[in-house]
Amino acid sequence: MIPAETYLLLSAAIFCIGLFGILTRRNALIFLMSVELMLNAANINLVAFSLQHGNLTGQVFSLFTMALAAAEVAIGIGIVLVLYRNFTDVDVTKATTMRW
Amino acid sequence: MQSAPLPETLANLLGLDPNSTAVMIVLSLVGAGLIGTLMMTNTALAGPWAKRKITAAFTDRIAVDRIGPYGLFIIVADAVRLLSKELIVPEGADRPAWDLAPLIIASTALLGFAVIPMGNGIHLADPEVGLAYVFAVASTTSIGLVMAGYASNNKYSFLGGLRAVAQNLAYEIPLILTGASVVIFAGSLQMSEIVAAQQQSLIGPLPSWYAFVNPFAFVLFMIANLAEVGRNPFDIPEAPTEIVAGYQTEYSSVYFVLIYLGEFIHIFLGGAIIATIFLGGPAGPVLPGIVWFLIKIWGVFLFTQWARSAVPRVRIDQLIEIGWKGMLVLSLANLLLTAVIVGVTV
Amino acid sequence: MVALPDWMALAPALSLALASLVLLLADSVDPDTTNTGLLAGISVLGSLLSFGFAGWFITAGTGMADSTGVALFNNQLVVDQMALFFMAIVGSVTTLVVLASYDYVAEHSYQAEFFVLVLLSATGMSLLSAANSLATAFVALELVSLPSYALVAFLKENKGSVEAGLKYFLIGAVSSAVLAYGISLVYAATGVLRFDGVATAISSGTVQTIVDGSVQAQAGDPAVPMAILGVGILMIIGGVAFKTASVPFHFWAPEAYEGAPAPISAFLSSASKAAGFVLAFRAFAVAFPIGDLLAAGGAINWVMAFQILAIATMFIGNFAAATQETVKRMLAYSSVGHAGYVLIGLAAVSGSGEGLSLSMSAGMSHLLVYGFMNTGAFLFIALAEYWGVGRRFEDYNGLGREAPVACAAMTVFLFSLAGLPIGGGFFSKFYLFQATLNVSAWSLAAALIINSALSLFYYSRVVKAMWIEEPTGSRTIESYPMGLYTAVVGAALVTVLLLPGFNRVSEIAFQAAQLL
Amino acid sequence: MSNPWIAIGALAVVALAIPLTMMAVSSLLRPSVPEQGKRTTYESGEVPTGSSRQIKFNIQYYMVALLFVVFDIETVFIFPWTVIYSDAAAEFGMTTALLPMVVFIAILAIGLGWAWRNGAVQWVRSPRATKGADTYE
Amino acid sequence: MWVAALLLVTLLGTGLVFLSPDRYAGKLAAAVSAVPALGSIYMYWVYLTQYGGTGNALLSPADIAFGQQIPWITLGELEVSYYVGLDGISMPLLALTTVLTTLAIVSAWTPIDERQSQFYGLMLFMEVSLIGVFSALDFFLWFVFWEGVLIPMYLLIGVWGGPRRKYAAIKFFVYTNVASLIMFAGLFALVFSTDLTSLSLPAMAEAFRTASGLPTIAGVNLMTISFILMFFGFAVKVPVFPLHTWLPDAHVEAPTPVSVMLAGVLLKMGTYALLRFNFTMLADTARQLAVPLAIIGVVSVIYGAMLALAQRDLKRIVAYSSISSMGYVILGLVAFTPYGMGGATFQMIAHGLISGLMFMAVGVIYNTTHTRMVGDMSGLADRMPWTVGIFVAAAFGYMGLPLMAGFAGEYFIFQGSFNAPTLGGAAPVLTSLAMFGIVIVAGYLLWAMQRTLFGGFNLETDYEVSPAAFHDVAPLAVLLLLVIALGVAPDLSFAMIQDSISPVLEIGGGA
Repeated sequence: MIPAETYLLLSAAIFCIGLFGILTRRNALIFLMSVELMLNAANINLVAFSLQHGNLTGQVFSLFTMALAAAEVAIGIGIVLVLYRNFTDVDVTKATTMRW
Repeated sequence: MQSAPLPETLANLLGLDPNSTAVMIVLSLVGAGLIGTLMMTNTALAGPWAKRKITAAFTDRIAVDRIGPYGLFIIVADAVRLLSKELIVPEGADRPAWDLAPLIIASTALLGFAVIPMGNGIHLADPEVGLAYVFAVASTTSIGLVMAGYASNNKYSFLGGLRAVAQNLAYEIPLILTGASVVIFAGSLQMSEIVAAQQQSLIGPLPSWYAFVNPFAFVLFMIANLAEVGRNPFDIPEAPTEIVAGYQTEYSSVYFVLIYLGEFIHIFLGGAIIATIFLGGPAGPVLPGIVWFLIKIWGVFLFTQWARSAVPRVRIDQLIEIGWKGMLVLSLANLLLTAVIVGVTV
Repeated sequence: MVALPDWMALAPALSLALASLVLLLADSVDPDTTNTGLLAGISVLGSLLSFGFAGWFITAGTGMADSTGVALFNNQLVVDQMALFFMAIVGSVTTLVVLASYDYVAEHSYQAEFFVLVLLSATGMSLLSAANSLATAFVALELVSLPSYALVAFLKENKGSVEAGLKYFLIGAVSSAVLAYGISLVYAATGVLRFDGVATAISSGTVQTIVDGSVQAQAGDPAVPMAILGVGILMIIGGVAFKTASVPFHFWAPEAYEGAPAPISAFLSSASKAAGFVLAFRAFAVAFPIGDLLAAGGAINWVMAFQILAIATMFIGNFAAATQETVKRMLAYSSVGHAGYVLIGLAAVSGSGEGLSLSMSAGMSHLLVYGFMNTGAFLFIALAEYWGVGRRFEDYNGLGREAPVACAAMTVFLFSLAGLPIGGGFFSKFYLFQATLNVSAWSLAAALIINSALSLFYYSRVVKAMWIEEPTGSRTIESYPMGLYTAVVGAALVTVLLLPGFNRVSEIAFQAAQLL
Repeated sequence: MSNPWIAIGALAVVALAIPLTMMAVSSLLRPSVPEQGKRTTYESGEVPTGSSRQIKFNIQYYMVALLFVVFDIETVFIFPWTVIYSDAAAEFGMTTALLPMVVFIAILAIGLGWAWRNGAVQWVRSPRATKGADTYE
Repeated sequence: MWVAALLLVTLLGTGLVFLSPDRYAGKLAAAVSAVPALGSIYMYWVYLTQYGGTGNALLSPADIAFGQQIPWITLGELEVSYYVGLDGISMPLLALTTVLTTLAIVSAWTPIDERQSQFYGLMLFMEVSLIGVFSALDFFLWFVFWEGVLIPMYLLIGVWGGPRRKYAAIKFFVYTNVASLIMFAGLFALVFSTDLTSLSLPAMAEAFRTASGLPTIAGVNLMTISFILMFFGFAVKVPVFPLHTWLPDAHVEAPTPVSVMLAGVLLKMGTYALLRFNFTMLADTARQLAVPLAIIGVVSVIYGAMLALAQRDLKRIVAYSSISSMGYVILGLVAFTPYGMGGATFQMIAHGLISGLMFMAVGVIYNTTHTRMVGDMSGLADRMPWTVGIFVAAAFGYMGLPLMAGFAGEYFIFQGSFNAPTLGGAAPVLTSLAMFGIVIVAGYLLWAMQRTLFGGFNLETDYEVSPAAFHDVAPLAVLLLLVIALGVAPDLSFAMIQDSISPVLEIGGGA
């Protein structure tokens, strides 16, 4: 069996890629994709350790994570759409009617 | 009927150790090559030749007959012709996506056959989640379609891609839900289990194929499958008379071949799924399993060709409304109905 | 004691869910309906039912097999006093919000959707109160979050609303990803997601598994990797910090609260925050008991982490609030500050037992009182928006002359938020203060006092504007919307009554925390 | 039983190899005669106007996609249930096994009904589309 | 029960007045506030006749008059209850509050002409809180009322005040709230280090007195630190130098009836709290710190008087002289002698009555002349003889004319502090210095009266300056009568005050 550390490294790498995308990209859609990456990193952990620990908890939870990720994207795209309608751009830094 | 997967059979045949990973990798490649060849042969037969002949027969024409017996060598001619054509990349194409799309369309369809039991031990792999896998792989094709449509930078292509996605989305869920209703009977997602479960006798000599046990689901699945593979009455993504050829308008040469072949492999994949989960897989009297399997998938192919010639194309609004308001509701009803039937009988 | 089936213990959540489904059905029957009364009526009924059930269960103990609560779905959900306490908060806040929304959405389209989303989010909050596993908690948390993203961006023609929705969503999505990753790490380390299982794994130091609903040691007794667990806990803290609008994930709060429709700001800043805290309370008290964690060589001392977060949140929230120009934004930042106060509930934990229950019940009590006063304050903003009063402090000048009742209610909210003994806010803050002194956390106590003093300064700016300043320009208030007025006055009444009645709240909270 | 995914991976290799081989063969065979006119996109012989990336398409595509995401994910939860259903029904009785799924599907159905009535799956809806104006579906 | 009845009646009256139309609000409020006033006078009489000789509410809880205790809240281990009761110290203050409120409300009929129902409602709300402050025997209850006074006061100054009312209101609010917090912190440092489980004032007094082994911070005992923090917190309310700067602003800007309440009752909250908390609960510490505290008191006396001397605004003069008068109270308190402490308490009552009287008189004059500047008017005696007569009498009371309450109060204080054991050798010096304050007061009051009231009338107005209305003058007369009554027969309250003070002196080790 492949050692658990490998999965951890893989998922950590994916998580960091996602995080990097979030921190550097300004396009809302790429941002969404990055979030998906991060969620999938979590899924990798869950599934890998589900196998490692020999119980199904992780796998089942990863199904829920996927479902929620999908719902999140659905909402997210909706918001991006109204963002585009209001600001004619999907750059997340363009919407600045309020100050931080 | 249930037999070991193909690589293992090969290992036993050759006297190699089936527990060695290296051996299995090599033998798997061999088995995969076998299955790939088999399916490509089928497709080559169907695409340039059978399709023409069948359509011609429906419309009372002759079609190809010049080269070889029944014009069979047109396959070779077409292959050479298409492969040696110039590849024209449209202006403003999104290059990586444009190149990847044909690859995806062709290979994902082929990949689905990994878990299909074809009889006589020709069954490459038998994972526990076989049915889920095959649905997953089959629906990946639409990514290729939308990539092709978007990357071409052609308005027809773009619309074709959009339509393809909308159509696949609308019929994917009824397809899967109907497939799930079969799982309720079989109690497993493993393809070999599903096939095995269909071997008992239903009434007399009639086997308990799920097409007989649950004809309602079978009909629904057939319709949804038509939409999935984009054949009439659900061929609006291509709709040559409206948007020329949809997502493949700008493709030429080998890329066109790949898309074209991919579609046919996809039709066969749909046939294979139907055969496996509704028609008892490779089961059948007298003839060997592989033959029965081929008969069944060609039967489904014939059905699509018949529909293509006989049924008019639906409009996009009809397509969506049939999918979401008709098929989805019916398939949900079918799922619950199946569950009740199974629940009462157990 | 009436014996009800076990699943009825979830009645507070179920009635909210049912109401949302009924609303969907109603909207399906007549999609173009503008019958706000019917829609709001269904919502109010559902949320009132939810509140009623929660209150009934708390007082009568109906359906409670014993004092530890009802475990459902293989212990994935536990309806105990704590869950019911928060369900009551959610129910009451939701009632106020939907009542107030009656007037607010009357002129908008997609009214049914508005109410459905509010109720679905409330359902999530209610479920979150009962979640006894990281899995159910995550699912419930998302059920809270997803509708609220849409609600914040509800005014889709309004740039501010859309921008707020976007920012809320972006930060929310990231933090839920962080939370999910944290959960996956905890699972990787302990082999379970259920809170009691995680606790067992930590205390025994070996990976656990769940067989037939009971926690057992994993075959071969592999050890829990504490470093992975520590990182997981840290990430869960991050997820909680987002939901509760605490530092460092608080950036969304002022934007979202300012841009969102005011009833939604009220909803998010009160109920949603309470939901985040119930997760934190339960997870950290049950799943990661600090004593065992440190004894097992845990890599992270979350009490310390929460102390830092609490102090930072209090100061950042209150100081930012003091510099604001608009009332809504001031309230938004002040609600960040209040998150800091409630964090004391986790920061002033000493070991387990009495110290834990004291600090947690202090946090819970503050949340309940805060639920009314803060909701009321935001609903007053909704009223002001309804009248077309501007956003800035100056725009509120002289409002007390035209709407004395509402302004009196607002005065009650603001002074109670500041901690003056005019409402329950005084006692709940004092309770927190007591909790800090109980563990001799002088820095927390000092931060609490300094920030309370500071908050009085900026809250009184509004009071000053409403009552003391002369009205500038001409402003006529044409109507006095019934729903909004009922909600605002009701919230004010409860806030005041919580001063003499605080004992009941703190008792229930204390019991609930003790039962954890 | 050996790991079935080795075989599936092998087929993936083959499934990629076949098209790639064809591409390679083709690239050896085919001529290349670049010419500006060839590369313009095909619009039934008209000179193409604008870019296809800028066209605004019907919002309905988006609505359908959203609906799909939701329903497709729900099938994830239906599949495990279908697998265990017959065993569960035999062991615990039909009601116990079926009721949760009935509730689940009922909620889905309410959602679908709502989407249906609110026109999410109604194709021609925007006034521009019904007027036959310059829009692409 | 009596106290609860007072609170409830007044609270109900508050609601009633808030909702009443503006035209009737004033009369209604006067009627409502007459109820607690009469009630407290009755209670006073009952106390005089039945409870004579009872002890201190904090030190001998068994002797509490009109006591009532109901459990209220349990916070962890802390028990909070609704606990009220009166003794010889709080009884006169309670009567002072209710009577003065009624009179202030009547005196507001003329000057207050907008948002009347809100004004009178707030006045009554303030009365509720004040009754509570003087009768509560549980810390939390007391604190609720203590803070409850702030809000109506803040609004009363802010809404109905003079031109700089916003500034004055905010300043008042900030000063007193910061002070409350500081006091709160100081008190709770002690509460939590003595493991108190009940926050009733008697229990606190007991616990603080017997507390031992308290931690020290930077070498200073926690008891001392808490004392200083609490003194600071209460001293702002009193106010003493140098924490007094909010007072002149508040007084000048507040409408007259509010000034009456502010000077007459609110300032007494500070000294009352000092007496209850610092000088009863922490008596030992108070004795140790007696000299610096006395110096603060004396400086307040002199400084207030000097500032008063420099003012030209009548209201400002009275305001600054209040600082001076409250300085005497501090001096009396630190003396820890029967006359010192008793006199200080008596002075609270006396000053409450006299300063109320003064402010009211100034208010009546202002209502008529629309100016308060000493230089702007003269010869008012011709035009409004009654008002001026009372004003002169009040001023003489302020200066300490014998047979007036002011004289009694100051005399007691000086007698008590002249050889106060706590002050040691400094006692005569400090007392003499404080006495000098009286001279200054006499100086500026005489000067002001001479300029304002006598001589030829020269105020130029476009209307006839006429005698004030009956309902303007009547409260003045009532107050003057009370001042004289207390001056002639100080034992009306001094006896009960001394009864309640003596236990404090005992535990403080005094005579």
